[in-house]
Amino acid sequence: MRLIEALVSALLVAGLYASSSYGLALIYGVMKIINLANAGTMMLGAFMTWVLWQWIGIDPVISVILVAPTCFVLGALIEILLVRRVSGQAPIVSLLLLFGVWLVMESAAYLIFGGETRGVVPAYSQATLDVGGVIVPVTRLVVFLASIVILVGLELFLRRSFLGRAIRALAQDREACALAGIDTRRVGTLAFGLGTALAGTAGALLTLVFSFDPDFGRVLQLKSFTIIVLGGLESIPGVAFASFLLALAENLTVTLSKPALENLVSFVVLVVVLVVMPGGLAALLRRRRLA
Amino acid sequence: MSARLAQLARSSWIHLAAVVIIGLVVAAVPIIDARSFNLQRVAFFVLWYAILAGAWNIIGGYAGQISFGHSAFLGMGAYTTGILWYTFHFDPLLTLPVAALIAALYSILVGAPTLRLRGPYFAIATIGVGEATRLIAVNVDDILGIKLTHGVTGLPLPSYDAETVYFATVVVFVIAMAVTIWIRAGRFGLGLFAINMDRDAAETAGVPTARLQVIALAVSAFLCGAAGSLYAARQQYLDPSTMFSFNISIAIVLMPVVGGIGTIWGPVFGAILYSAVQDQITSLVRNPFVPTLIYGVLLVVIVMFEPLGIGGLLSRLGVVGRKLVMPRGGDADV
Amino acid sequence: MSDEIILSGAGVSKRFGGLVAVNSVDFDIRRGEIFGLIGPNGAGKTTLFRLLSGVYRPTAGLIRLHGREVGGLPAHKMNALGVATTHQIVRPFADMTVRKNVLVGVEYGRSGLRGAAARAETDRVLELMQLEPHAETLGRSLTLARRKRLEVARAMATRPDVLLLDEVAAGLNPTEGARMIELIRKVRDSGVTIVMVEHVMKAIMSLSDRIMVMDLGRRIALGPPAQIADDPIVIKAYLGERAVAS
Amino acid sequence: MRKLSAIALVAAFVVAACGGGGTGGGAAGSGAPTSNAAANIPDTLKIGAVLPLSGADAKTGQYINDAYVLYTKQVNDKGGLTIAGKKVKLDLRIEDNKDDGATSSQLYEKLITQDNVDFLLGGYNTALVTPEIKVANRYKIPYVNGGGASVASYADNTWAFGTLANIQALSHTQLDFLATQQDAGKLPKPLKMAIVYENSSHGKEFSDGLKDGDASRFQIVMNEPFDLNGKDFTSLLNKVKDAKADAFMADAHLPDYITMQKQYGQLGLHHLYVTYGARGPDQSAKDQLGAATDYITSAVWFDQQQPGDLVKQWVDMWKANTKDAPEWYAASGWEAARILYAAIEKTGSVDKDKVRQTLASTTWDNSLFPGGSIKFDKTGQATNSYVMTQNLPGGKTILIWPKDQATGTAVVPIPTK
Repeated sequence: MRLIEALVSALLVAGLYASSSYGLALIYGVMKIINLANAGTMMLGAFMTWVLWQWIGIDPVISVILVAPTCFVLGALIEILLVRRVSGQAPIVSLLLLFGVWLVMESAAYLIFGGETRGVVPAYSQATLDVGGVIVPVTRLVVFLASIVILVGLELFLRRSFLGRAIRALAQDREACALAGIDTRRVGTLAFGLGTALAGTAGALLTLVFSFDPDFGRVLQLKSFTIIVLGGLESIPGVAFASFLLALAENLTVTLSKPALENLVSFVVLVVVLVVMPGGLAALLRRRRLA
Repeated sequence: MSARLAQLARSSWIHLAAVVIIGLVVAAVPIIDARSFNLQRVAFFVLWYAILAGAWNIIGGYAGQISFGHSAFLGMGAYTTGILWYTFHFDPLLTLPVAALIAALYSILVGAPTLRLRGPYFAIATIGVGEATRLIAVNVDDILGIKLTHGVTGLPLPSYDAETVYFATVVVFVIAMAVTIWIRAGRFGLGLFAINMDRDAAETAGVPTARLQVIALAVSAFLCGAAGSLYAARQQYLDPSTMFSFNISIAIVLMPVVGGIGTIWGPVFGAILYSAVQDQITSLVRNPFVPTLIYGVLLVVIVMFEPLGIGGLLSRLGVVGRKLVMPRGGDADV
Repeated sequence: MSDEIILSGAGVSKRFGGLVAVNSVDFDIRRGEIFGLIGPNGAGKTTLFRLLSGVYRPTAGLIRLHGREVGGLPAHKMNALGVATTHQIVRPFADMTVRKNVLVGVEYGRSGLRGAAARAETDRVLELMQLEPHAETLGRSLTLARRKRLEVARAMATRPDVLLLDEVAAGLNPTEGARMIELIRKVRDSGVTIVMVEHVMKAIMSLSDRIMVMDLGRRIALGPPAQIADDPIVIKAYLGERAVAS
Repeated sequence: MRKLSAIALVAAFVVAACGGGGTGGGAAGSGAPTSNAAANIPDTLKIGAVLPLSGADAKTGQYINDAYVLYTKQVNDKGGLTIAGKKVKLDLRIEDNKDDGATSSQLYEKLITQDNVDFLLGGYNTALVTPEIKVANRYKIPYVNGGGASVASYADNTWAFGTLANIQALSHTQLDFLATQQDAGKLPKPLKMAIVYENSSHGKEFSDGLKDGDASRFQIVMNEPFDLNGKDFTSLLNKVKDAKADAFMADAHLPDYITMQKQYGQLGLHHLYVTYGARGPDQSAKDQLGAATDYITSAVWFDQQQPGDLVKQWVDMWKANTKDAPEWYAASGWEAARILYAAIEKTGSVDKDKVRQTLASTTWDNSLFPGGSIKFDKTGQATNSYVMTQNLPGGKTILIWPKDQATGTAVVPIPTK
C-alpha cells in the first residue's frame, strides 16, 4: 500500500480520534477527573444531529451550532448538581459517579430513540476528492478539517482569552488559583461545560462517518483514554499528536498483520503507556514540581 | 481485655454462621423438590453473581483499587476448565482449583505492574487489560495456529449434571464469603483498609502496600476463576465475547458499589438486586432502558448520598442493623 | 545519649530533573539523642526527611542505619528496620477509628504481635499517648492536636529505634505545644532516637541535643542549640544580610 | 440486636431467591418429557422465543418477531391447532435478549423453567443461536429457528432444527454463478477474490466455502476476519484496495454491512463483483445507503420474486399485515413457526420426543423456500438450495440465480462510476 495513502488515511482517522478526545483531555486537565460520561455525551450529540437532520434537514456540520451550546449547558448542570458535590472525595468516586451518568444518558437514548442503529446520509456522504492521486472521502475530510479548527480554536481560547488562561491556571494548581482570587468553582463549571460541548460536537461530526445507537462511543472512548494519557493531559496539541500516533499504529497493524488485532494494539498501548508512565504524564510533571 | 474487643472476635463468627445458614437453605432447594428447576436457576445465578461481587470487593472494596476488567479472570477460569474438559476430558469440577489458580497467576502477571497506578488510572488500565484479554482469547488460535479456545466459534462442551454444579456453587459461595469475612477481620484486611485510606501513610506505618495489593488481587482472581469454572460446567458452551465481555466487568463493579462497597453483605445485596433486575424486570419492558436506568440512577444516588450502598439505605430504614454495614474503612467491630 | 551513631548520611543528594533539592549533605545521628533539623522554607528539610523515611530514593550518597546501607529502600522496609515517621500534613486513616489506626502500626510494625496480644499492645500505646478516651472516634473527626498525637502513636506502635517527626508542633496552641513537647521527651526517655523538623523555635531549641541547619539544599551548620543560635551563617540564612551586620 | 438483623438478612435472601421462582415451583412437565402424552393434551400450548429486539440486530429481530406473531395469530384465528382431534390454542411469549449471548441463553432457560413453555421457536444471529441450542438440548425441548445458519451451531445437537441451509452452500452457490459469468466471458479467469468475513463461525464458514472453489477458476488474494459490530473499517478496506482483487467477497450482518459499504463507497473502491453474503437487498440498507447498494449481489434462502403462487400469496399477505418488507428473515421466521406447529399437529401429541422425531423425519412441503420443501439433515439443519439476487440502480432487486427462475440478467461486471 503506498505510504502516502497510509499516512493520509491515518491522518483522517486521527481527526476522528482527536475530536472525540479534546473534551476528555480538557476536563481531565482542569478537574483531574476522567469523564466517563464523555461517550454518553457524544452519543447524545449524535442523536441531536440526527433529529435536526431527520426533521429539519440541517446538515450535521451546521447542526454543531445548536448541539454544542446544548451540551455546554448539560455539562454545566452535571458539574453543578453532581460532580461538584463529590469533588472533595477520592478521584475514583467522581469516576464512578460519571459512569452512572453515562448509564443514565444511555437509558434516556434507549427510551426516546429505541435500540436500532441510525445513520445520517447528507448529500455528500458518498462524494470523494482526488487529492494528489489519493482518493479522500469528503465526509472524513470535513471531520478532519473540523478537528483542526477545534484544535486551533481551543488553543487560541486557552492562550488568549481571560477565561482560557483561568482554565489553564486551574489545571496547573487549583489552590494557587483560589488564593489568587479566581472563582475556581465557576471556572470549573465552565471548563466542564466546555469539555462536554466538545464531546457533543464530536458526536455531531462523527455522524458523518459512523452509524450509531445508544451504545455508541464505548470503544471510541477507550481509545480516547489511550490518547489523553499518551498525548498529554493538559496540552491540546499533544492530544492531536497522540491521536495520529495511535491511528498510525492501528493502520500498520492492519496492513502488516491481521485486521482483527487492530483494537488489541490500542488496548495494549493503553496499558503499557500507563504502566511505563505511572500516574500518567501529569503526575510525572507534578512530582518534579513538588520538590 | 475490654469487652469491646471480645465482641469484635465473636462478631465475625455471626456473619460466618449466617453464610453457612444461607448455604444450607439454598442447598436444600433441589433436595426438597428436585424439579424446582426455576428456583435452582435463580438461586444458581444469585450465588454465582455473589461470588464474583464478593471476590471483586476484596481488591475494590477493601483496598480501594476499582477494577473494570475482572471478566478477564472469570474468562481465564472458564476457559481453563473448558479446555481441560474438552481436550483432555477431565471432570470440569475437578479442574476448578486449577482454573482458579491460573486466573490468580494471570492476575499477578497483569496486576503487579498496574497495581502501582492510582485510582482512575488503575481503573482505565484494567479496562485495557479486560479488552486485550478478550481479543487475545478470540485470536489466540490464529496466532498460535493451534486449536485452543476455538476462537469466536466458541468451545462446545459435553453435558454435565446440573445438580452437581449447583451444590458445587453453594460450596464455592460459602468459601468465597468465608474468605472475605476472614480477610476483613484479620491483619490482611486491616492492611488493605489502610491502603484504601492512604497508601503512603500505610507504607510508612510498615504496610508492604505493593505485596498486599497483589495478593488481594490474586485471591480475588482465584475466586473469579472458580466462578468461571462453575459457569463452564453449567452452561456447557463458552464464547469469548460472553466470557470476557465488558458488560460482565461492569456488572461485577456495579453489584458491590450499589450493594455496599467494602462491607461483607454489600456484594450479596448487589448480586440479589442485579439478578432480580436482569432476570425478572428486563422481560417486563421490551426496551433496555429499564435495566440501564436502574443501574445508572442507583449508582449516582449511592455514590452521592450513601456510600454504604443498599445496605446503608436499608439500615437508614431500620431494616438492617447499622452495625451490619459498617463504614468503608473497616470499623471498631466487623 | 551514647555516642554510638545510629543513623548517618554521606554525600546524600536528591535531584528532581534539574532541581537539586538536597545537595550532598553529610550528617550523623547518635542513639537516644533528639536531633533537630531547621532551615528556611525550601531548604530541602522535608526532602531529606523523606529520603530517611524511604519515601524518596536518593540520587547520590549513602544512608546508613546501624551501619548498614539503606538508601532507596521502600518506606515499609525502612519501618521494618526501625525507622518510623510522621507527616508534615497529618495523614490519619480517616474512616478508621483511632484504635484501628494504632492497631495497623502494631500489627505491621516490629512488635510481631498478633490477635489479642496486638490488641493489648494497642491499648498500651493509646494510654501512653493519652488517646484512649478517643479510641472509638474516627480519624477524620479528631482535632489537629489529637491527630498529631495519633500519628506519633501509630509510629510508636511500630516500635521504632528512630522516630522522624515532621513539624509535629506546628499549628498547636501553647498548651497543646507544651503537652506535645512533654510527650516527645517521654518518647525519647523510652530509648527512641528522635529526628525533628520544626519551625517552632521554642520546641526545637528546648528539645534538641544537636541541631543541623540546611539552606538551599546544603548543610550550613551542625551543633548544640546554643552554638547554632548565634552562628552568623545561620542568622544570615534566616534573617538575611543586614541582620548579620547589625 | 445484630443477631436479629443477621437472621433478617437470611430471610430476605431466601425470599428474594424464591420470589424469582414465581409460578415455577414443581409444576409438572417442565423440563422433562411426560409419559402418557396422548391423553393429557392441554387446552393451550405455550410457545417460547427470544429475539434481539434491541441492540445492533433489532431490525432483523423485529421481522422474525412479526413473522412468529402473525402466523400464531392466524393459527389461533382458525381455532388453534388440532392435536389428536382436540383444538388447542397457542400462547406465544417472546423475550428480548438485547443482542447478548449470555442473556439469550438465560432467558430461554427462564421460559422453560419459569414460564413452563412446551416448545421453542428460535432466535437470530449465530453468536446467540449456538448457546440457545445448547439450552434446548440440555432441557430436551424441540427448538425450531429461522435465524441460525452456521454448521457450528448444530454440532452434537438432537433437539434443535434450523430452516436456514449452511453457509458453505451459500458460498458454493456464488461460485457456481461466478463460473457461468466466467464462461460467458464477463469475468476474468482465474478471478482474484478478496475475502473479508465477520469474525464468527458464520463468517469462517463463508470463507471456508469460497476456498472450495477450483484453483483454475478462483484465486484468493486476501482472506481476513474483522471484529463484529465494528465502527471503522478504513484500514481493512485500504488493505482490500491494496490487494487489487477482481471480486470483493464479504460476509457481514446488517449493521456491519451498512457501515462497511458506506466506507467502501467513501474510499472510492471498485470491484467487478461485490457481495455481502446473505445481506444486500435489505430495505433498511437501501434506506441508509441509497445508491451505494447498487449492483451488490447476494445469495439468500428466500426472495419475494421466486416463482409460484404460494410465494406470491405470502408476499401480498405479509405486506397487508405488517409494515415490514418481505425479506428472507421474515420468510424463514414464518417457515420455522409453520413447521413447528405442523409437526405438533402431525405427531398428534405434545410429547416432546415424538414431536422431535416428526420434525427430523418429515419433508415439509408447500414451503416458501426454493424447491418448495424443507428437509432437515441429521444435524438438524435444512439442506435447501439458495437463490441469488442483485440490486439494480433505482432500488430495484432482481433474481439472477438459479437461471430458470431469473427475473432479469445480472449486470456483471459492475460498471465503473
